[in-house]
Amino acid sequence: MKRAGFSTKWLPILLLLPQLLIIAIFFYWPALHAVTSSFYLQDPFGFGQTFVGLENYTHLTSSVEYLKVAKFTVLFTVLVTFFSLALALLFAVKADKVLRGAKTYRTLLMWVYAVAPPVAGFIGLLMFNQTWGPLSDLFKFFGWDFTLGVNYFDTAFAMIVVSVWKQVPVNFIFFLSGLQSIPRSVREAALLDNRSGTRRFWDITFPLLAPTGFFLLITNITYSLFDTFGVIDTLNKGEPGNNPMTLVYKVFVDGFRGNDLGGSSAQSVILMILVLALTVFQFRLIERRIHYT
Amino acid sequence: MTDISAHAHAIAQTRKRTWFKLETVFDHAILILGSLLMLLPLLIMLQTVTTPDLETMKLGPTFTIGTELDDNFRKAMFEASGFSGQNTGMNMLKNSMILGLGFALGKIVIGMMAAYAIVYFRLRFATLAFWLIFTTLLLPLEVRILPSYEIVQQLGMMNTYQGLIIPLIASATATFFFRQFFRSVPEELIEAARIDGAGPIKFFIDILVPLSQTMIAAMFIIMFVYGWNQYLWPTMITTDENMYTLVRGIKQIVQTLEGNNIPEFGRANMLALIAILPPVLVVIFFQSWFVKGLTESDK
Amino acid sequence: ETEITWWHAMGGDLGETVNEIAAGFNASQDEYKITPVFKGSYEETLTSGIAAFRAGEQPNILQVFDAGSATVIGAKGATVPVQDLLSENGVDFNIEDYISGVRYFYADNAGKMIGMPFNSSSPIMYFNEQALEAAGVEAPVTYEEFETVTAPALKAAGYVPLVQSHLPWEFAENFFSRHNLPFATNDNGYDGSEGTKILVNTDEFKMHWTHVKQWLDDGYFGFYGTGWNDNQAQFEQGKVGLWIGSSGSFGGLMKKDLPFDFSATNLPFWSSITEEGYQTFIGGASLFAMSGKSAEENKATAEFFRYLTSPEVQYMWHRETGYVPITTAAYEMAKADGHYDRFPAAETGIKQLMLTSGENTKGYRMGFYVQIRDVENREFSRILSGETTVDDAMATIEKEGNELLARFAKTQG
Amino acid sequence: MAQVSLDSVRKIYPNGAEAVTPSSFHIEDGEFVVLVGPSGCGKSTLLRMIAGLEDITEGTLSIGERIVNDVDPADRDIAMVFQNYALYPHMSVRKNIAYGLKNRKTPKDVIDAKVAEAAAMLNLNDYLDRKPSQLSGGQRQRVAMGRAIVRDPALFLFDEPLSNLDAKLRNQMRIEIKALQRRLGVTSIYVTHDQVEAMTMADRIIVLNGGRIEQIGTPSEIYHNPASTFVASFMGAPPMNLVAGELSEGILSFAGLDVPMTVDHRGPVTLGLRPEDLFIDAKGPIAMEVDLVEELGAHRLLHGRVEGQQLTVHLAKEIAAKTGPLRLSCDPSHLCLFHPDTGKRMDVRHKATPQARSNTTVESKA
Amino acid sequence: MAQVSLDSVRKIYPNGAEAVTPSSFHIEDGEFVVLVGPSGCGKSTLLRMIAGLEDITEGTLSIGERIVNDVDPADRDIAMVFQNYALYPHMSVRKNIAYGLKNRKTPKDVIDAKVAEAAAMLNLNDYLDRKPSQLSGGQRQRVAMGRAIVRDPALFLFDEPLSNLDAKLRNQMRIEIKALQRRLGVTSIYVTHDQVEAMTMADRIIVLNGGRIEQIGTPSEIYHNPASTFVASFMGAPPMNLVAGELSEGILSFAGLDVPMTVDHRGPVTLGLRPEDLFIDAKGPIAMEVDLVEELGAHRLLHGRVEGQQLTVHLAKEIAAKTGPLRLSCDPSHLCLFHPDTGKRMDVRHKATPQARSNTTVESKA
Ligand SMILES: Nc1ncnc2c1ncn2[C@@H]1O[C@H](COP(=O)(O)OP(=O)(O)OP(=O)(O)O)[C@@H](O)[C@H]1O
Ligand SMILES: Nc1ncnc2c1ncn2[C@@H]1O[C@H](COP(=O)(O)OP(=O)(O)OP(=O)(O)O)[C@@H](O)[C@H]1O
Ligand SMILES: O=P(O)(O)OC[C@H](O)CO
Ligand SMILES: [Mg+2]
Ligand SMILES: [Mg+2]
Repeated sequence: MKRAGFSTKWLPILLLLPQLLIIAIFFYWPALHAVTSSFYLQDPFGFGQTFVGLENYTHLTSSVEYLKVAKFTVLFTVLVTFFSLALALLFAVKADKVLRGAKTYRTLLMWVYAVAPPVAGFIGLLMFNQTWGPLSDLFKFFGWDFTLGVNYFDTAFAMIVVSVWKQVPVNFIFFLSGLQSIPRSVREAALLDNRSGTRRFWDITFPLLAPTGFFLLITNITYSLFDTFGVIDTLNKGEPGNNPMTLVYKVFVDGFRGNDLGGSSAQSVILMILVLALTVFQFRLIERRIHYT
Repeated sequence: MTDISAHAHAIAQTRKRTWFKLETVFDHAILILGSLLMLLPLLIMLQTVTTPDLETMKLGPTFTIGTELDDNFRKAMFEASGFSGQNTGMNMLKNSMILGLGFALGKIVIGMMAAYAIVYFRLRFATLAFWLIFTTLLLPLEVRILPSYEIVQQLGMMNTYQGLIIPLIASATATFFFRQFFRSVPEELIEAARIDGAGPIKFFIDILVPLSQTMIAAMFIIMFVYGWNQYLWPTMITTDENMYTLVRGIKQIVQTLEGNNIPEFGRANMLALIAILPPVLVVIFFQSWFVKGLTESDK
Repeated sequence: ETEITWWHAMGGDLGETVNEIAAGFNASQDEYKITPVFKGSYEETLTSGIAAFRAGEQPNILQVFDAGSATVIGAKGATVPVQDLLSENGVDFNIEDYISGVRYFYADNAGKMIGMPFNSSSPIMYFNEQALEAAGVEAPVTYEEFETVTAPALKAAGYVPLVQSHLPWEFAENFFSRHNLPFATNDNGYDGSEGTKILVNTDEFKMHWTHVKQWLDDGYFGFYGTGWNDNQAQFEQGKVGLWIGSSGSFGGLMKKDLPFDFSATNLPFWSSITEEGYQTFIGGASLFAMSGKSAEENKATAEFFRYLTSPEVQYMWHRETGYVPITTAAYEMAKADGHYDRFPAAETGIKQLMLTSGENTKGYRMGFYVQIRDVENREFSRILSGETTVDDAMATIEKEGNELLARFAKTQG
Repeated sequence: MAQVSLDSVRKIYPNGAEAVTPSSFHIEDGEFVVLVGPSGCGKSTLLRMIAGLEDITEGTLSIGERIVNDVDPADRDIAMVFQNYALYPHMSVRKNIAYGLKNRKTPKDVIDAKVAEAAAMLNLNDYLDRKPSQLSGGQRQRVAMGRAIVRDPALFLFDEPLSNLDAKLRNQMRIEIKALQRRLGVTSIYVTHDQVEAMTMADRIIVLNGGRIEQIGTPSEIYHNPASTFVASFMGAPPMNLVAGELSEGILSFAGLDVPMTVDHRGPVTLGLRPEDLFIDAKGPIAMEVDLVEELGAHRLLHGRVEGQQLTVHLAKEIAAKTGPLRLSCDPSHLCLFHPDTGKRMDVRHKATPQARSNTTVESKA
Repeated sequence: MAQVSLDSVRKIYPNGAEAVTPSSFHIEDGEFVVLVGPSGCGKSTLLRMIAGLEDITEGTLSIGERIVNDVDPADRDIAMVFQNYALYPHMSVRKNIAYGLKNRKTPKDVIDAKVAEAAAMLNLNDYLDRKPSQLSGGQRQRVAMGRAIVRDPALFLFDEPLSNLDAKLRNQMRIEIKALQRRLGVTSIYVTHDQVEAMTMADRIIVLNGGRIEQIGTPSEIYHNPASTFVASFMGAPPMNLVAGELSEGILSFAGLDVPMTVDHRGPVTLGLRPEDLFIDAKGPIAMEVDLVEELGAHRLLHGRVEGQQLTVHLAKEIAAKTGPLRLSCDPSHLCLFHPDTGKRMDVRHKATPQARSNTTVESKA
């Protein structure tokens, strides 16, 4: 609130109304609905239902398959986050350094941001096509018989590559502007203090990027968990089979393919709790002064 | 954010003035490699777009440029595959446009209004409103998609632009960004305006909105891209062919690759290219705004 | 003019043929107008239909595939049984007009037809004639023959001997029907969802899968993914000798101008299980008349069904797509027209559906079967990739399948 | 034009901080009053309460004859100039100046005339169509002034209007603002923490410390007769020397200095001595060890120690100086005495040359 | 410790801007040299070239005996204090100070000892484990100093190290830095645009203007014998009065003033007069109309006009003043004459009291 804020009574309410109305109808109601239906087993057409208490949840926790999906999700998240951040940081550091063509590099490295995840997945299908995908061919050349859609590992690999490809640009943009917001004089002070560029990077630049990095860490985790849906759906060609999938994708598969409303809702609720935990964690860490100023 | 070249420049000034330096060559090598990594798939798509489908089906991407470009373009843009004859590339382009623009505008207008109320008014329940609004940042649409879908159905908004757009607006990203931005607007401006006799509406229209121009532009770009790229939601909400968006159409593309006929790689890739092009152009041409919006509003 | 809508899952060329049928109906009279809408895959179409129903926005006609039939038929009141719809609206209906393999799959346990079979298919075995010639073999009738004769020869000739398109449909569901083995308790589930158990953990079935895995290891069998096109593409590229696919793919395949000649024959069976192969389940999907529509619209739907089941339309559909004609009259018309003289393979599907029937061949009715299929797909793939054994896989399918069945039973309460 | 009266005005922020203790003072019509004090002492809070930008927790505020506690800022007939100018960045200079008038539905031709007049007065004619971002700091400052004066307000409020300018410009604008206020005769309240501005611009200075008024008086009163060590050390650059002395039997002693004076106090005392009141005197009583000579062109500063206590001496430019030992003398009539514990000035009658002190009216009721 | 020599050092930025024209000067071992000049005149550029943070376009730079044009900044044996301190925000004070040593592979116990010594010297003992964000401006300033001094460099570079501090702290730190430099005896180059800092701290001042050296000299030379109107108006607050006068037949005339002097010039001339060189003299030749009296406690400033030209007079505090007419006199020996077109000082021999001028060596080769 601004110190000299207006004290008009009705106007702010009027201004807030559209937003509140929309989120009430399209956010809170559905979220609540998801919670309630997670306690039922329901005929998809709505003709019958049984209250089953926590059964939908216990069913999940005892499901080997669900745990496997959860494990994959964690692994996927870790790998996608790590590689998108690492590559983006590498590019950002280099782009920040070079004199010539910096703007061209920036453009070339960021345009992929605008590519929709399913389109990225579609591109992945081309690149990893079993018969003639240029990347599959490349792998075959090195003796790796890459079979997207058959081999669990290969499919996971493709999912990760495409997801990383799609995410590097955002991270790149953030890292680059993070680098550029490091006061020039601090870098120069380091230049006087230390001859080695590598050491300067690890001693000064990297720690100063930590706030950006932390913010991106959370963003990337969220991305890996949710926004890769389109990539995974496309690469799975709608038939998951024995291919890897993430938790969100399983919500979709069970709810939308399988019409298991209760089970899918229970999964949604679990995800909600996960995101909530992640957010609390984020706030906690922010409180712990990752920010220096 | 300062302009990159100028900045890089300033820092690079600190290097020795040698024309050929191994380190610099290495830096460029990495950047070129990265750029290629980003570009390669695009080039491959471009190649397939010019090549007859049968050839692609058998050989995959090659290094030759074929002659099918205009034919594939015609097919992708003007030929429909459905009964209604309405899901042409043109029509999907239109729908994507409406979704992108409508979403961006809706989000900005509603977000600005709400952020204005939260930042500039003494509201008793401001904190409550804040939390009500900002918890929506926590839960992506994906995890509450089923019930959301039902609501849209119950409200009879299936296959309408409202049904497509409004529920997507139900997360507070723009509100949050604008709140951050408004908070950074110097306190004195509202004070000067109040002393100058501007009421809340006048202040909003005369001062705050014009002041937010760059922020609005940045938000617009980000939201446009976000809206344009929506996939799962349009897939569920649009069942009329004349409501399909390009990205939703990708589903169709993949299915034609799965179907019984010769997979129309050319047409499919063309459509994918068309789906990529507008948001990519927006991002490239307005990159400074876009970057500003992304990096300044966040965190 | 009464307008009705029809949501379907027929993409590509199939969709175009659907459009032709609809256009034909609209042109044939001026009281009714039907609009077909492509809704994506079978699963997506069912889901949209369900969601739309819950919101009261359901189409008049919804195409539901075999695996979803338990869901839609289980929801009493969601649809108007076609048999009732037709009789109420003065369209003659006699279940005996329909060919035997088609009659009961979408019927209730009393034999009343609930869904109108539309695109009925059967898994058949396509073969690359050049390949067989090069290998010097005929298309096998039994899996034993395949294993001992055909496969080694094809392999030696440099071909992948066998691929298939849909493991659960071709190597599970129709395995049970082809061998007249029970697929589930409660009369394959027809007697109600309460207590129904899936019967995959059986010696015969495990035997089949032990062999399939062996074939894969021996290079007799190729597996390229669970996607519908993943394996077909290999056949189309001429790398494969035998391909078990849907008879409904025939029309499309004809249009592809493949670089080799192909034909088709029946789905093989194990002579160690049965002397002769029984008829297969119909695959594909059927059309359901959704409830909650006005009498005029129901009338329009009935009229459309009348048009759809007419021999001319059925023959056209059969000819263009390869899906079987559902009535004897249409079949006769195709024969009379010399269609099978021109394309002998086109008759394979229908003939297979009219083979000897048994107590286990009329169909199956399992709830949450889409998910059960996902489980099967997953476990079969894992057998093939060596991640699990046949025993474990079947035990898993049985366990998870039965859980799903039990959960489904509760949704009905 | 208007008088301003504060009667026990107090401010407690919602978080419980008492930014201004109940304070009362009266400002005459046309007077130029400067509020000074260190950062966080409540200057802005006080000013903003007068502007109506901050609620008044307790007490009454009147502008002219009217109690304005509940009057909207726009209706208080005030104009305000902010530290960072608070120009509307998207409006041209002309629009910035005109905006307040436009909102008051002033006829267009009147607005134009007033803007032209203000622009002429402030030398802004050539910049009327520029955006603030295209102006230099000083020009922006003038636009902010222009925005205030076109309104013909009854009261000008300034919140550190010069602190964003560089030293040179600050000197120049200081003179300009003062001249303008003289010319227009508008009652003005000016907040600064720069004591030079306070000294040179004010008719009266109000020194604030920790939300409380320390002293009110003319610049000369404040400079020469600070009410407390706080005021003494706040005003003047370099500030008054504050050293520990001793009072006994009517005699104040510090270093070699012994001054007879009448004070109601015995024992240790804080002695205040302006650097310019010390002078070199080879026979002077004070022995200083000079550490550093600062050459300032127009004068010199000597920094050093007297019996271990820091002392600064101001020398006119003519007088040469070097580091090392030095003897000093001072005019006892310019001495100030402060209570060593409270820091309050103690009334002194010099035995030799009794001085009449001006009354400093401190009305803060802490 | 080292001497620094610049020989025709020039800087052209890649965008073509010539920030520093070829400049030469020599700094003695242990000398404290201040670079002053208005914003954008090239002070930082010059300093940064010496630091090695900016390439030298032409010319040679030596530190000590060594030509360092191509030596890495870290190897030039310099330490630098930046305007915004440039502390490493993620390191504690201790680590900040130690960082430069650590990289030089100094043994741990030596580092500890040096840090402790610096901390003691700078009163930072209590803050060694804090992060910079937990320090006040003055404390941060000290840490920056500490970082520089632990390194025992041959050369200190300062780029406006005090400009982020408030006036009071600036005064205090100014004295501290100067004292420290005296103590350590390290050659220092100090950039500022504050002429008070330049005057008080420098052994020698280099005045820059538009990338060119205007004058090099001791503070007193610069103040009393500015080489140009630019220097005259830049140094001193208030600056030297510059008024138009007339030279004819060996007589300089301005207002009522007529001074006989020998100059190689006829016609109009710019006359420079320090405000403190003017004094009230009822019979003085100059008639001034005083517009404004600024009361500064230790002294007063009179602002007014003489024959339409602005003039400022500095009065000691004892002398009373008021607005209105006033007569002034001045000491002709303190007059400076500048060429009316080029602004360069003209050598003058006063007929009455001839003065020996110091040599100002301006070596900038424009
Ligand atoms: N909105 C607020 N809520 C709570 N406390 C506040 C608020 N605004 C100011 N304060 C506190 O009130 C006190 C006085 O603040 P004020 O801004 O009036 O100081 P100031 O004298 O203007 O200081 P400066 O010279 O730094 O501008 C400070 O302690 C400040 O922290
Ligand atoms: N990287 C650069 N590229 C081009 N021109 C530059 C660059 N850095 C500085 N300049 C220009 O060189 C001139 C001198 O700049 P410099 O920073 O040395 O000035 P300065 O005297 O330090 O000013 P200030 O007091 O504002 O710090 C200026 O005109 C400036 O615009
Ligand atoms: O491809 P279709 O239409 O023959 O259907 C095959 C299976 O029955 C789908 O469940
Ligand atoms: Mg303030
Ligand atoms: Mg500088």
